[in-house]
Amino acid sequence: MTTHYLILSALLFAIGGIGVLVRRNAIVVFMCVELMLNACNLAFVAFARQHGNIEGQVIAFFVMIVAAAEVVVGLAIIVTIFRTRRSASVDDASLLKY
Amino acid sequence: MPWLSILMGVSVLGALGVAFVKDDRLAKQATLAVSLVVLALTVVMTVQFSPNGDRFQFVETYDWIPAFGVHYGVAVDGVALVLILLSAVLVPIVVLASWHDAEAGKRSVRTYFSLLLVLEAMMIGVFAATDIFLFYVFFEAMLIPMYFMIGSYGGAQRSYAAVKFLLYSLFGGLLMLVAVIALYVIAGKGTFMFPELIGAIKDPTTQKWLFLGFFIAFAIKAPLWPFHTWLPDAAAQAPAGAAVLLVGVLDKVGTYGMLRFCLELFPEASKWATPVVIALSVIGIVYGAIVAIGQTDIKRLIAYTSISHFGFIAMGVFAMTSNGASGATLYMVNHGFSTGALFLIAGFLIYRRGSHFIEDYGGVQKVAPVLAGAFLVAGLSGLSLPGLNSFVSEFMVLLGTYERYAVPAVIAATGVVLAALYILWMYQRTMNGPTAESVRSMPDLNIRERWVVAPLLVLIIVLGLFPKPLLDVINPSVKETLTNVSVTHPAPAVAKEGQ
Amino acid sequence: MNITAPTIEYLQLAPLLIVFGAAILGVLVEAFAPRYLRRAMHIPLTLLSLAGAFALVIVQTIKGVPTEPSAMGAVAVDGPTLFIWGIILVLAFVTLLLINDEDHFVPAASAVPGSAEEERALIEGNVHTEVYPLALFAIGGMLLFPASNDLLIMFVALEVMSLPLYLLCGLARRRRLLSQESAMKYFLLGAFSSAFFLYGTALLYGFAGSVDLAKIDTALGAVGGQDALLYTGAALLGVGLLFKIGAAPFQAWKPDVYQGAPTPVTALMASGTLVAAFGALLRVFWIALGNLDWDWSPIMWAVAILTMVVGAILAITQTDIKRMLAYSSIAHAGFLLVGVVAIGDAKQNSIALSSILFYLAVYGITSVGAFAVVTMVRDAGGEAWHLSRWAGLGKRSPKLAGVFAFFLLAFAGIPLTSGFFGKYAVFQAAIAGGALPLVVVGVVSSAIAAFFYVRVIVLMFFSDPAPDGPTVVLPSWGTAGVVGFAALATVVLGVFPQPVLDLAQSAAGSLFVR
Amino acid sequence: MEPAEILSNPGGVIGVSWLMIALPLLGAAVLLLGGRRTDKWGHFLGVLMALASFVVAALVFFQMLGFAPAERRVSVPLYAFIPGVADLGLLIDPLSISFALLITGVGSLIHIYSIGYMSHDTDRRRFFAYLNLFVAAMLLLVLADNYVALFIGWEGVGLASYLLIGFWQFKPSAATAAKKAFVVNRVGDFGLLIAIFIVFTTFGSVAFGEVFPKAGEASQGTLTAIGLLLLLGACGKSAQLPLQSWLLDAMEGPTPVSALIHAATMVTAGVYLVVRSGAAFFPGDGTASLVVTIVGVATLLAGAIIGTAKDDIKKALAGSTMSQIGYMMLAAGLGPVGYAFAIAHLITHGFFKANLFLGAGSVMHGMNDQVDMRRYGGLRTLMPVTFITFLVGYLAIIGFPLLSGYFTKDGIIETAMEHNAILGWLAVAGAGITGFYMSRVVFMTFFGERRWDKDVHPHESPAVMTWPLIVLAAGSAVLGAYLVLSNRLMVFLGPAVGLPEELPAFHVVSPVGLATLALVAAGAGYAWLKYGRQEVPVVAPRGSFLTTFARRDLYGDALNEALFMRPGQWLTRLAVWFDNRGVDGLVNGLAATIGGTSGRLRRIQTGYVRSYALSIFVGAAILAGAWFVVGTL
Repeated sequence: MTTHYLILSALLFAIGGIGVLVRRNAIVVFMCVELMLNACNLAFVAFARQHGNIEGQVIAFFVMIVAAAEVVVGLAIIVTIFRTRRSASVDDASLLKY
Repeated sequence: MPWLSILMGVSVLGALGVAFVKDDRLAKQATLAVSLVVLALTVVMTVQFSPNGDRFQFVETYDWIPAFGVHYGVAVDGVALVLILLSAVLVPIVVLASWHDAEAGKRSVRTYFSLLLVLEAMMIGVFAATDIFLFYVFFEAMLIPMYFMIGSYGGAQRSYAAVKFLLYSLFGGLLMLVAVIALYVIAGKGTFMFPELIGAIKDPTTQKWLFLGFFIAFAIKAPLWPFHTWLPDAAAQAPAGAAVLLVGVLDKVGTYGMLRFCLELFPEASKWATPVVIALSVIGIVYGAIVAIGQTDIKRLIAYTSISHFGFIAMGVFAMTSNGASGATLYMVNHGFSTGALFLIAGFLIYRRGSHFIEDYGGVQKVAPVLAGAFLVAGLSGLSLPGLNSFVSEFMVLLGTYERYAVPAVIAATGVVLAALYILWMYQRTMNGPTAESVRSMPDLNIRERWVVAPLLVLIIVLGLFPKPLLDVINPSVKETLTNVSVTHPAPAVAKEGQ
Repeated sequence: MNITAPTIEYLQLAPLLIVFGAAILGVLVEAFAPRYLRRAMHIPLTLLSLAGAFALVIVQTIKGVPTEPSAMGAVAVDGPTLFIWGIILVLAFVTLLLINDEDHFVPAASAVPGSAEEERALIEGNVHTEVYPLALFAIGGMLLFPASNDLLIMFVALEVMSLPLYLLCGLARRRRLLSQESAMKYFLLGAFSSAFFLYGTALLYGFAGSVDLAKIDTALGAVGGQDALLYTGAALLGVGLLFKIGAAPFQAWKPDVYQGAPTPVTALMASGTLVAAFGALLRVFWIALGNLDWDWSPIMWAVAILTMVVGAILAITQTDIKRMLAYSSIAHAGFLLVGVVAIGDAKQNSIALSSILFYLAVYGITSVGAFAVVTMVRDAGGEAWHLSRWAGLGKRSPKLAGVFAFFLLAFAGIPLTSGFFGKYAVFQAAIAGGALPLVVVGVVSSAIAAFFYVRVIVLMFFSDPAPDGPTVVLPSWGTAGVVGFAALATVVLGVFPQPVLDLAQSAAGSLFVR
Repeated sequence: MEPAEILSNPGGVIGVSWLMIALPLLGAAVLLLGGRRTDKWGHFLGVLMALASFVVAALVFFQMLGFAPAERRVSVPLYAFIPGVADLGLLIDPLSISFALLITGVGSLIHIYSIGYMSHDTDRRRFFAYLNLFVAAMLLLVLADNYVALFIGWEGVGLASYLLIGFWQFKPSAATAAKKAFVVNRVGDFGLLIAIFIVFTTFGSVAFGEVFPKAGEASQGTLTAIGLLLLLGACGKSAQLPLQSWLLDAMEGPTPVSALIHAATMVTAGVYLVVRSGAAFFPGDGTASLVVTIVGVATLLAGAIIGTAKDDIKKALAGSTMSQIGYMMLAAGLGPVGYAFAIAHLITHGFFKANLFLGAGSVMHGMNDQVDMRRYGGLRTLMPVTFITFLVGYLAIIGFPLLSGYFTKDGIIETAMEHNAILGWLAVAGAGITGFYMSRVVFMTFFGERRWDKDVHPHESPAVMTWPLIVLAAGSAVLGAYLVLSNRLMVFLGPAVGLPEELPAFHVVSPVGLATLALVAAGAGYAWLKYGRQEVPVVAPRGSFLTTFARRDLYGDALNEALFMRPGQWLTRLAVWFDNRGVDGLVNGLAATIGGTSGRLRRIQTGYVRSYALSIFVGAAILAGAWFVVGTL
């Protein structure tokens, strides 16, 4: 039973991960990360169900809060960069290398 | 009386003092004074040493880092004593010799001299350390002052030479570090004190690995063929004084380490490795001599002769006969004096003419007979002319080796012929023949320089005719070592009656 | 249903609470205090809170180390934690002295670089006094991270530590493009890796039915390996942690971020974050996955080797001083990992643990000192970042150059510097733990590493100064204090490491509580 | 009779016999350290020290004569040198004392002579310092009571010879000759060194007193090995084949040096070594001794042949020296009888060859240092004393009846003849050639018409130079008879080197002697035909292949060059190249490789955040995969 949820969450996680690798727009990349976090949540909830304790569900809430905080910080940074560079493409920001 | 600590303390305090003296001239004089005090103290200590007493004397042992079982343990046996004596004698001479060397590069004079004193403290410490960890600490820390002396005060290629010297030695040192730790862990005695670790490692395989760790470090330091290429660069680029301490003392730490640590801590492994080591030494002797013949740079030439000589020393150590080992130890001292004299006089020569290259000289003997004469005596000691110090040690080494390994000894003895070739040819090219235009106005040695050279030449001659005092100090310790290695001394084919 | 009120050991958690409290106060200051007062209020608040926290740590150490996890088993305030807290607080204190120093930070982060807006902000002399509360939050996170006894707290701590750092990275006054870029890179990659961490947590939770480290351990004992959830979970968890310490192959962010971030922040990351992350790493791998060491130690071997080699080799050809130091910190992370795998029986573990703790302490202090020196060597465009600009510094300002050279020698692990004993302790533990080959790789790579430290010394002392070489700014009392403190510590610990070693040993003696 | 055993120091003058060495050494030290300050009286000090040493030697000699023959071997220990290996000590016995007398006696004469000869040289003081140094070293060599001490003296004389050959070091030729002499000698010393090692490892000592009595107990192979290696040393010092090449170049040194070192004393050290070790390692039969005789004969012929073709008077004499030492070597290989004749010839040769060289020096002195005999001629009237004394020396060396050579050389020839006919006849042939080349020298120098340039004004040398000539000439004339008749020397040396069962009866006229005389006369006659009767061209004619062969020193140098010098230089260049490119190249190559790797690897850090993310992603995958692999193992 749980396995289906797990597979789904794994898929979501993978999609998110791949998204981070393939998408150029910083915002989208960041959303992919959020997707990964949500995949985690799904897993947590599913396991909570399986184990019959509520820890997992509690964790899910924590994760959401953290994710929200992350959004705040992330958007702040991305917006500043966008204002500076007039582009939100992560590939443009590649001065630091080698 | 804690002689050794006093010696080190005096030099360290001296170094600090000199570092803060504003006036350069005063700094020099202070350095000279301090080094002379150290020399005096060392002589007094040497007199108090009783050759046939306990092996280690003037023992001091305090806990340093109990967490690692590390002690501040210093003491000397005969071998260490003579080497400390060597350092203590050389430093004042070097100070006097490099009176003007530091000014050349418009660099801080007092730093140079305080580095010299720091180095002296470490040289004394490295020979005096009876705690292997302490030995290692000095072994590595010594590199730094020398590195700065070469790097800041050396010749054109100085930074290349300095880096090469530092990294090469550091690499060896780190390998040794692994062996040191492993020794501590495997021996499981919870201490680094050398006397307690003798015979602590039984298993032959372990011995072999640890031996390698130590030996490679020492072979690089000494340097043995084929780990030698840093030496010519370093010695040629270093200011003459630093070169003397580098070749005269620092490199001896390598051969000293072989005798003290490799042999006694890992006797089985040492015997196992002997064929290879002897082979390397013999190669080094002949190879170093041949390459020396082909050099065009005076200081590089001398450096290569030293490589040849270090071959002799290592051979003597690993011959594991009392003649070989005592000879090797004596060789360390003698080589310090003779090569020291060669480097210093070469330095004076270069200082006058401003060129390292042999072909820029010629006929110096006519204009500067004293310089030439001193150079000749030092050179003759370098080719180990009987009656001069090097002969005694070289003879003992060869004899001691022959007693066990005839063929290598015979091959090594050809080094005697080659030595005559490289020394005399260099002498002929620099000192003989029609006086070159460029040296026509070359002044002879001045008073200061004569004071630099005189003690060395005296030592060269006196130790050549009367080596017994040193040998009496050395022999008992060497015998001790060989007993710990448990080798049987080869008996003469026709036994002496009454024995 | 009735819920029993949780018991909270406030005294044990006091250092945490103080730092977080101060941080919140800082926020309030930002909110209500007039602009010209803020700095004046932040400085004492921040420094005092850190000092107070440190004092409390001392008190606890003297009072005796608690043997039970506190806060219902959420936070473990045990020997190692206290030691780590001590280190972090000291490092944080000195780093704040750097942060506190003038003009490291942008006057108006929101302003576009080179815009009129920024000009105005410059003229008005604005400063982002937010950096103080931000730093405090980060430090609080650092304190919690290694202390957290279950994976959830650890995750939260991780984020609390990271998020402020993301922002701080973007606040450099000069070379803002680089600064912002580094912020974004750090943020994206950090978030990415924490996602891995979280998924790993999830899987482990699925495996063990709990995120409590001790419970996971027991569950492991029951099953004894051979479980997909377990392996994947552990691996992903590891990714998150290894990322934070910057172990290969997860080191890519380090050079860029260290280079772009404002140097004081870099110092904070290089010291505090590393220490905290190692604390957490040890806790997870030694407690939660303690029974699994046969599985993970080979992997750690590989990671350690890779990290050391990559760090050492890549550093050789760096031309930016901060970037070079970043790679050196990667290499050092590798050396520390050597200690992590040096596990065995309890005694061996405590030896290894104490060696790591000692290493963290000495390395942290030295690197803060090094970065402090970097902040002082300036030319027209701010810090003289390019190594070639450092040529001949030894002539122009011998003292500073000498101190920096000394720090470099400490990094290289030359005897009579604290760095040597750090390396020595770890290597000894590793050999005792049977990781001899690892140590050999370690010494070889530290020989390679020595090259680039030495190269800087060559530049500073053996090569002649460039005509328009960088000037050394007269250090503020703060910076001067930091450099002096670091130098002193490096010397003293290089000659008499025993006291700190004793501390580390007594801290490690009881290992981690479960 | 076996050599007598060595007794302990009886005291008396013998007790202070070390003064023989110490005094000249002191002289040398004073003159070298004193520097220019001693220029004025330096040469006197030198002479004084040499004479003083001679006096001591004489006193020691007379004290020894007071003892019974069996008690004439005493050792005078000095001090401990290398504990357990060797102590410094002197062995005073008939052999060493006769050498000491020769060295100090002839040495003193040559010192005196040099006062005049070097009077124009600004460095005369240094010259005397070196001479004194030489005397001291040479005395240590012959007086040492063990091989190590002997070796010290052995290389000491090498040093002195180096310094004196290169005395005019500003002449490149001189400097080169000096270096060559030292290096070639070192080759010999190498042999001696190894011999000493074998001696020590075999007998556990290097002292003559301990080694010789036990020689019998060692295996034949060992003995032969020691013998041959000692011989190698002897060849180096005594310019025997194959190490002869340095001697002719050594004539670059001032003539007194050639007289003292390269004729009278040092070059005979090889003979001394063989005779000294004779009873133990060269018993007269056996391989070693055979080789010694062969070397001797070969050298005596080679030297003689070289002597025939040289126009440089000193080189002609040098060739003759080689040849004469060849005779001694030959004798030394013939056992007890041979030893005595070897030493006898050595002593007489010391006199007449020193006489000849100093004579040549006197001639050069009068001829502006001209050495080419083709530019001499008819000097007998202008330099009467030189001529007469030279003539005596000449007659002595060719073995004119009743003069020294007649007794000593013919003695050797007779002994060789009894020992082995071939050796004997070759020796006889050598005598014939000697007759030719010596006569050639005399004719070209003192007879015929005057061939020198206008600006040369030949004149007799001052008394300080002529008197030594006269003394030496006297010695050359009578000494041979004194030493050989009634086997005086043989008996005297008996305690030192042993005696044959029955002493050889010396008959003044013997078939071999007559044959020798005939050949010598023939040689002299041919020389007269060629150089006395018809006139001598000023420029040397091309001459036959044989002539060039002889002029080129039998291609000895060419051989060395082809065999050792060229390959040596080539090897050196190779080694240097290998050291820079090979060994050092490897080191730097390693460094370069690491640097290169770094340079390439850092490119991986592309700066694109997504590629970093990829690395993390892949890393995570690998980590998990690895974990599975390890976990399932």
